[in-house]
Amino acid sequence: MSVKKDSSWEPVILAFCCNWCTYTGADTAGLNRMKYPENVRVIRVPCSSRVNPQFILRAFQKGADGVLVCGCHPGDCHYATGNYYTRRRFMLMQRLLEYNGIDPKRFQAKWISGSEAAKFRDTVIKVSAEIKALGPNTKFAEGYYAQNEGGNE
Amino acid sequence: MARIGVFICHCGTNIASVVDVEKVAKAAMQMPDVVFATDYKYMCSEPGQAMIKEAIIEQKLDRIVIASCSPRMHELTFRKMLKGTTINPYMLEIANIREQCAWVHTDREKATAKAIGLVQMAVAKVAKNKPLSAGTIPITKKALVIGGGIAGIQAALDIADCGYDVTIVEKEPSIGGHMVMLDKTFPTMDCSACISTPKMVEANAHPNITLKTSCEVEKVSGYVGNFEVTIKEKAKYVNHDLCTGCGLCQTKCPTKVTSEFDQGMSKRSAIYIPFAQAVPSKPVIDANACLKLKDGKCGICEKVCPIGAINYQDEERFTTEQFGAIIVAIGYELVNWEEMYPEYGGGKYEDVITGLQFERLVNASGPTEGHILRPSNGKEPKDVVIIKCVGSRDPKKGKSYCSRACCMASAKHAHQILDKIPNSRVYVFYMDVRTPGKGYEEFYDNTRKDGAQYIRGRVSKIYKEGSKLIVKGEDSLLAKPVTVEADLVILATAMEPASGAYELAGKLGIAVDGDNWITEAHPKLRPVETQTNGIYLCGTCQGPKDIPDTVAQASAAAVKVAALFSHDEMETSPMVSSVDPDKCSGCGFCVDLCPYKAISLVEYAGRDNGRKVTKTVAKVNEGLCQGCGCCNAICRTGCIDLKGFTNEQILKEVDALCL
Amino acid sequence: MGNLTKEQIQDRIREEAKKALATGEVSCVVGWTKTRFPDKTKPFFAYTDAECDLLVWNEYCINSTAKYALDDRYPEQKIGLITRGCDSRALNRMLKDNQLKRENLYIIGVVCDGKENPVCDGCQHKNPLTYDVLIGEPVEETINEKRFTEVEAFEKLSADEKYEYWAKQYDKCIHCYACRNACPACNCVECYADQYRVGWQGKAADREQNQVYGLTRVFHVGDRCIECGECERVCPMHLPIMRQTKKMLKDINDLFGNYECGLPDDSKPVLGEYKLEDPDEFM
Amino acid sequence: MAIDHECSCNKNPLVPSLCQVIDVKQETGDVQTYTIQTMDGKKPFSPLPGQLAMVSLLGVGEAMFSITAQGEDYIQCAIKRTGLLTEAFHEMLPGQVIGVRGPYGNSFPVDDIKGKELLFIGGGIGIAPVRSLIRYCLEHREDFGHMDILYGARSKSDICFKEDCLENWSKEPDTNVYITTDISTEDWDGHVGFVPSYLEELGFQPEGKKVILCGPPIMIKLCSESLIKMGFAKEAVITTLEMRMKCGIGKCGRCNIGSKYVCLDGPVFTLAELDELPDEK
Amino acid sequence: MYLAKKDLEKALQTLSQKAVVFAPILETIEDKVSDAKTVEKKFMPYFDGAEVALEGFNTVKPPKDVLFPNVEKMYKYKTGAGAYIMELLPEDSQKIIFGIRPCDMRSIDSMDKVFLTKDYVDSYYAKRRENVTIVAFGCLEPSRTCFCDSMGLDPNQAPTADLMMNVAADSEFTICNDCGTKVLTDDGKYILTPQTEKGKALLEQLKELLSDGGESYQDTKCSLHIVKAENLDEKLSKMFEHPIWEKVTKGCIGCGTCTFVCPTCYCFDIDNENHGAEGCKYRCWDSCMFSDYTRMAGGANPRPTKKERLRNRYLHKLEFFNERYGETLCVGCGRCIESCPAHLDISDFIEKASLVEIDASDYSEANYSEGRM
Repeated sequence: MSVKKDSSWEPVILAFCCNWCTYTGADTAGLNRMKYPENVRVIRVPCSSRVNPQFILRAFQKGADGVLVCGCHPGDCHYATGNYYTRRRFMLMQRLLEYNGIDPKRFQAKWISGSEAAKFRDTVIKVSAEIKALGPNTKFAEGYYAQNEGGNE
Repeated sequence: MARIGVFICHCGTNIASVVDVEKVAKAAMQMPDVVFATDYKYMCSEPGQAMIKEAIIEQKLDRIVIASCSPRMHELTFRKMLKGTTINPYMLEIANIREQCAWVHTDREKATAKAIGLVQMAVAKVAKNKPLSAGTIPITKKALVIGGGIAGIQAALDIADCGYDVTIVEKEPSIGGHMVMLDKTFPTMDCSACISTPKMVEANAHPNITLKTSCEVEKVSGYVGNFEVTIKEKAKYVNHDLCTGCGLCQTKCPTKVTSEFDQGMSKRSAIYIPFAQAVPSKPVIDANACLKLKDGKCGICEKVCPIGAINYQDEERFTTEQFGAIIVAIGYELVNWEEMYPEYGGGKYEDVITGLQFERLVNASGPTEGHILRPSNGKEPKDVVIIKCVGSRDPKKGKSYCSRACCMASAKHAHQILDKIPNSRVYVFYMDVRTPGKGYEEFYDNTRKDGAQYIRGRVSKIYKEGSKLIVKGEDSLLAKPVTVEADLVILATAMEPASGAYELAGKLGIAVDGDNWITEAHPKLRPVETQTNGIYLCGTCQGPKDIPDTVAQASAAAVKVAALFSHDEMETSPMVSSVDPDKCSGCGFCVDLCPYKAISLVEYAGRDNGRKVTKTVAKVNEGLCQGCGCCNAICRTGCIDLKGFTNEQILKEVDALCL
Repeated sequence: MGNLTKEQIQDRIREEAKKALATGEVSCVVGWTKTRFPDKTKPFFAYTDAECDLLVWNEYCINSTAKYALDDRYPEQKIGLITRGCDSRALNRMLKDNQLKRENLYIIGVVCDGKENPVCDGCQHKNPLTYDVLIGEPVEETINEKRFTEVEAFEKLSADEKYEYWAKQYDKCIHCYACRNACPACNCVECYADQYRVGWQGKAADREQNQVYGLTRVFHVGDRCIECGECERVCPMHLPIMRQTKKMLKDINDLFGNYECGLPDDSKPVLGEYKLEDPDEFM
Repeated sequence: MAIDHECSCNKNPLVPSLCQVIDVKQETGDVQTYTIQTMDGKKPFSPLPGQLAMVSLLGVGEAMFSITAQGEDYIQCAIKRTGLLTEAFHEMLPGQVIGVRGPYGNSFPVDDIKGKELLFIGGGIGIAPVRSLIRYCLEHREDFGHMDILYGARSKSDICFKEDCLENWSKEPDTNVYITTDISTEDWDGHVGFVPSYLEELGFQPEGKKVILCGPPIMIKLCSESLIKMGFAKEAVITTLEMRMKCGIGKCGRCNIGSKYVCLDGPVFTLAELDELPDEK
Repeated sequence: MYLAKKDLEKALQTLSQKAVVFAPILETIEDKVSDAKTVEKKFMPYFDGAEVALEGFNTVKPPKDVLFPNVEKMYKYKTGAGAYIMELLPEDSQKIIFGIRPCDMRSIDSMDKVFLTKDYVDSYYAKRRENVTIVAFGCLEPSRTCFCDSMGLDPNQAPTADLMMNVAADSEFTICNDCGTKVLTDDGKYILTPQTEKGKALLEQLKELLSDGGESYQDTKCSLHIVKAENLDEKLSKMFEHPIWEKVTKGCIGCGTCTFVCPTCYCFDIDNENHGAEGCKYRCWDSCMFSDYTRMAGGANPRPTKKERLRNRYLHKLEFFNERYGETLCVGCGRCIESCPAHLDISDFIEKASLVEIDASDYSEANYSEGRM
């Protein structure tokens, strides 16, 4: 899947979803047979506060075109307070990335509860479209494949 | 290196109709460490499970990936299956290719590519899985019930009847709570005291129940099965071990203050037993009222006490006890309607009373010995207005929620007035009449047949004209203003959480909602549990409800406790955080962050610059940790890591998804 | 600085250092001594009176002394430290993070008169905030109106300009970790970046790795940065490291209220707490 | 610049060749022995006793291990689980494809010890390099004098190469085997005690004897002291060192002790040689 | 033979046709938010319009990465089904290092010894080395931290370079406005002396730009003259436990700056980068100053503190390398002195070590601080 820059380019979007709200919401979207783009892949985490900002940097480094972090609405956290920390962390993260030339649309966070399947679908559709419009992420991605042939330098 | 088996489920046609499962299996064979991959119609079925087990043996697998429905669906099923194999149940990852792939996509090629990606992610993660085993922790088979109202009493009795010790902590001098204040209970009109006081007595007499009245919970630490609770016993100034409850002191006490029990409608002495049927039926001294304690004068009670039980030097005492489970049953209070509704007189009209005051008024042991009399002049009222939803369903002035019990309580009050005062007229201002309970609608119907006039609309103003209260409102059905000249106005005031609910929740590490009602773990499926294991709730501290619901919940909570206590020890989830003490710098960042207070700083014999030293490092209490991982993301060293969702695992997942 | 000249301060430093050693409780005093270059001093550990006489105070005493306290987190004897305002904020930072015990430190505070170091222009606290003995009269604290002007200006650039700038900077980075090792907010026993097995990052120094390291560093120290500028000073490749950290500080100030680290208050690092009323952009 | 290719291996010394694990043997709870062959069933290379092999688990990492035995068409390495990398090694099953390069390091001075009586002392996994020499000596039995083998492990279950240690070697001509365990367990009726004290107890005569000593640093230290007390010359005591290694060919720098590189100049040193090196072991 | 300064650009262009020419070039990074633009002099491939600065101070980073890149892929592999290992050697392309200073040339000699001798030849280095031609440039004005002549070098001569380049003896100099150092006037000339066949071949390429004659300028002296004991390596070999180590290493902050700016540091680490079942093994620079450098799998570390680590670094430069390869590994370029965040100074150490008594039981800075600075 190293084909990244041709016309049929599809973005790679990672979504970190908390087990209790957004992951459930995504499951509910499935139950309701809602349709959304294939390019968003969900990584299940217990709580959005489990998501270390370094995971996001890593994703961009490894070539992700967009990253989503989703969790319960503030106040509804399964673990009482986790998402309040998430909120602080990623508001700063988004700004810092922007400061380094990464479009804030490439990194977004959203509160999506277990019952908000439609919101999950809509978010995914929207983010996917936004990132498709932005094109491939070249700014942080390492050039593994580019360098791989022909040895060094 | 790991030997991973990948099993792709068709889920009948649920998955296979959109995802090319064979192609996924073929692709899986190319993934690192995968030595076996196959697909099957129903992995969760018995033959499916048998096939997996067989592959584990034949292929010498040491971990597996199952690509199927959501892990929320069958993760436990497959973990259970692994229990009977050579593989640890946690050497399993599930790729969700049904809910998050087949069901939400239509393009077969793209969906298949995504399914491969998801399997790739699961393979990358499972390669870093470690066998986990659930630890066990011993259980102290003794429950603490906080609050001695009907909920607490019922829960305590049920637990005690199962043979376990229970302690009830009640902040008032007597247990009983609000229910003993009530006159009758709807819809059956049994005497409330007659059915609740026997329970109080039973609780007092039960060999497994310890009552701690005038007590409050000061501090809670520990975790399920092993809570350590510090209880503050307020100064009573009366030695209850000696006191016989003769009541002589009470009759001789010269100081009289407003009675809380009678809702301010009568007086009590400074040394007092709150009410006749109080349990324990022994007096305490109100330090704010007692002349001896305030000014050093008087001292009559000490003189009259035949056994010398009075002790003016009494002080607060703190005791620390171990409990295995805690039930929170701290009940409710009525809102301060005087502040919310100045237009109803804000408390300056004596004849505007709350429903609870009316209960005392109509109660035979109340201030008027059961005669409904106007507090202002002691005359029998003829025209009575009952206003519902005072503070409830009124987000602008009061609370947005419905207090649930007041529709029926108001109907009851109307019924009682019409029954006790011949030729009386009762007007009930209401927004809606909600009667969802057995016999409730019938009761309401009867009340209306008795003559209660229900007027739909809010009362906008109450003022006094002569001895009458003029109640102005609007009949919204007729869309015209209504004025009633009333002798007595009864407000069905809203319930709100008991004062101190927020603080207590903080001590217990449990959550409250925006109104400070204590939050249950799940509104449908875990209604009497809180988010902290081993702490349960029942009654109105969770939200407004009536007595039957309260009692039902109390028994439910008791069963949860009894179920917990039926084991000598309990399994803990192995997916908890743990600290690498050699890497931990002891900054304590995680300690403050943990919502469960599961992390503490401890001393550890470690090395610094090659030298042996005693370091301070973080340590996770595995009994308390719920596995949220909040601490992980904040640990800069990454030395605190959540088993099952380790940094390494998630990084590998990210890498795999970005391939 | 009060009315002391540089020479007087130097004499007082030597005197106080000797006094400290004379108590027998302090093993050595960390300060500065001259090097063969007149415009450079180096950190210096005085163990004896004769060595105390080598301590100097001039406008080139720019190395932070505070971080050396971390070399021995469990000392058998007290460590004496000559501290300027920034050093004392650094010590506060480490004390707050439980990295040091106050009783293990003997702090000789010196009211700083500014150094030949660009970061000193924006210094808001020239007075040591924590000390056992103070040299010089405390001066009036100043407010640096330009604390975030550079960040604000940079924010206005286009995304590509920003990226271009940082890419060039990170291309220079040689992964020497001087910024980390000099930073008083970096106090991990083992830096995440050294944990190759966990795989946070690789060891190779290329642009992407350096960017990841750079941004991770901002996240790790951003809410504890005392703005001493050591990271930028020590960088052999002259990367504008403070420009990144200050961005985070600015955002923290904008979003969560005034915030400054290293002051002797009981504030917690911003990422370690929350308020219900924090702004929410993720609805 | 014309480069004289004098590389001793005639190829890129840093690139391993593909090999496969053909057998995995659980020696103790945390030691496994791997039998390694090239993909076409040949011996990867012919090491001298005491030499090392760099074994590479592709995608995970590589580490240096002593070669504990060799046969017609295989070499064997014993690996003890100590960290994340060795943990990954321990998950290998027969058929696992790995990369192997080597052999590296000097070897036991086979010519120097020819005709001498030999005392082998091993502790724990330290028996691994010694075993290669013991096997060599047994194969060339007539070249060597009397052989004593002293081996200590924590308990019976921690004894590596149980067949050799507990059965085979003692059956060899003119060979005595002494086994001791640190702790006494029910399944063990042999000697209990630490190697250095057992060594003193046995009290070997230094004349004409060479000692090969391998084991954990503390054991080496104490045994060396005992041996010297017993009158052994430092030149007569041969031991092996362990350092973190990366390249294996004396280039990458990290395994130096003084000017010597353990991977190239070692791992075998006499105590006399070690005395010349800075004390950084 | 000489090359007129005005023809230097042409010469570089000519050479660039057949090889990648690494020359000391000034690179400017514009900062759009402040006036402070940063100018960095570094060895990079010559391109048209590049601002080549042969004169002036030496580069912050040495050109060692031309031969020994910071990151070098060694081989590709695939695990599992269809496993393979595929060697990745550097391309066979010609390179020229143009304008290297004598100190850096000496450091390449040292690296040659490391990578090309002692049983094993490092294929990657060898491949690059074969394809590199080196043009050295005699220093004009050493920076204040230069002490190569104290280490036995001559700042005017790099005998092992393929081609030696000096300014002419009769040159006139001006002071550069930007860097404040002595530079050749525009009508100046460079004297070229081939020292190897490769050097001669290079001259052949340039012959149209060259003229005969000219004496080379040989009068540059280092600015820093240090006391260095004749047999310092032997002395140090007896000082492993000397109390001096405790003191001189105290100020070190344990970063890798000295290592990465050092022209002779050659230590590397080997790691892999995986992409699914595929991946590649690469090597990258490592520093003996890092705590994980010698840490073993079980966690034990033979060099647990910066004292042991810095001691190893200094001894490697001044003793161990001598013992192994017969020369000192410190070439006196002074880079680490300029860059060290803690202002540690290896020349300072050399002096102190030269002066102390070997068996001193105590070491006080106070005894060695005077008369030297």
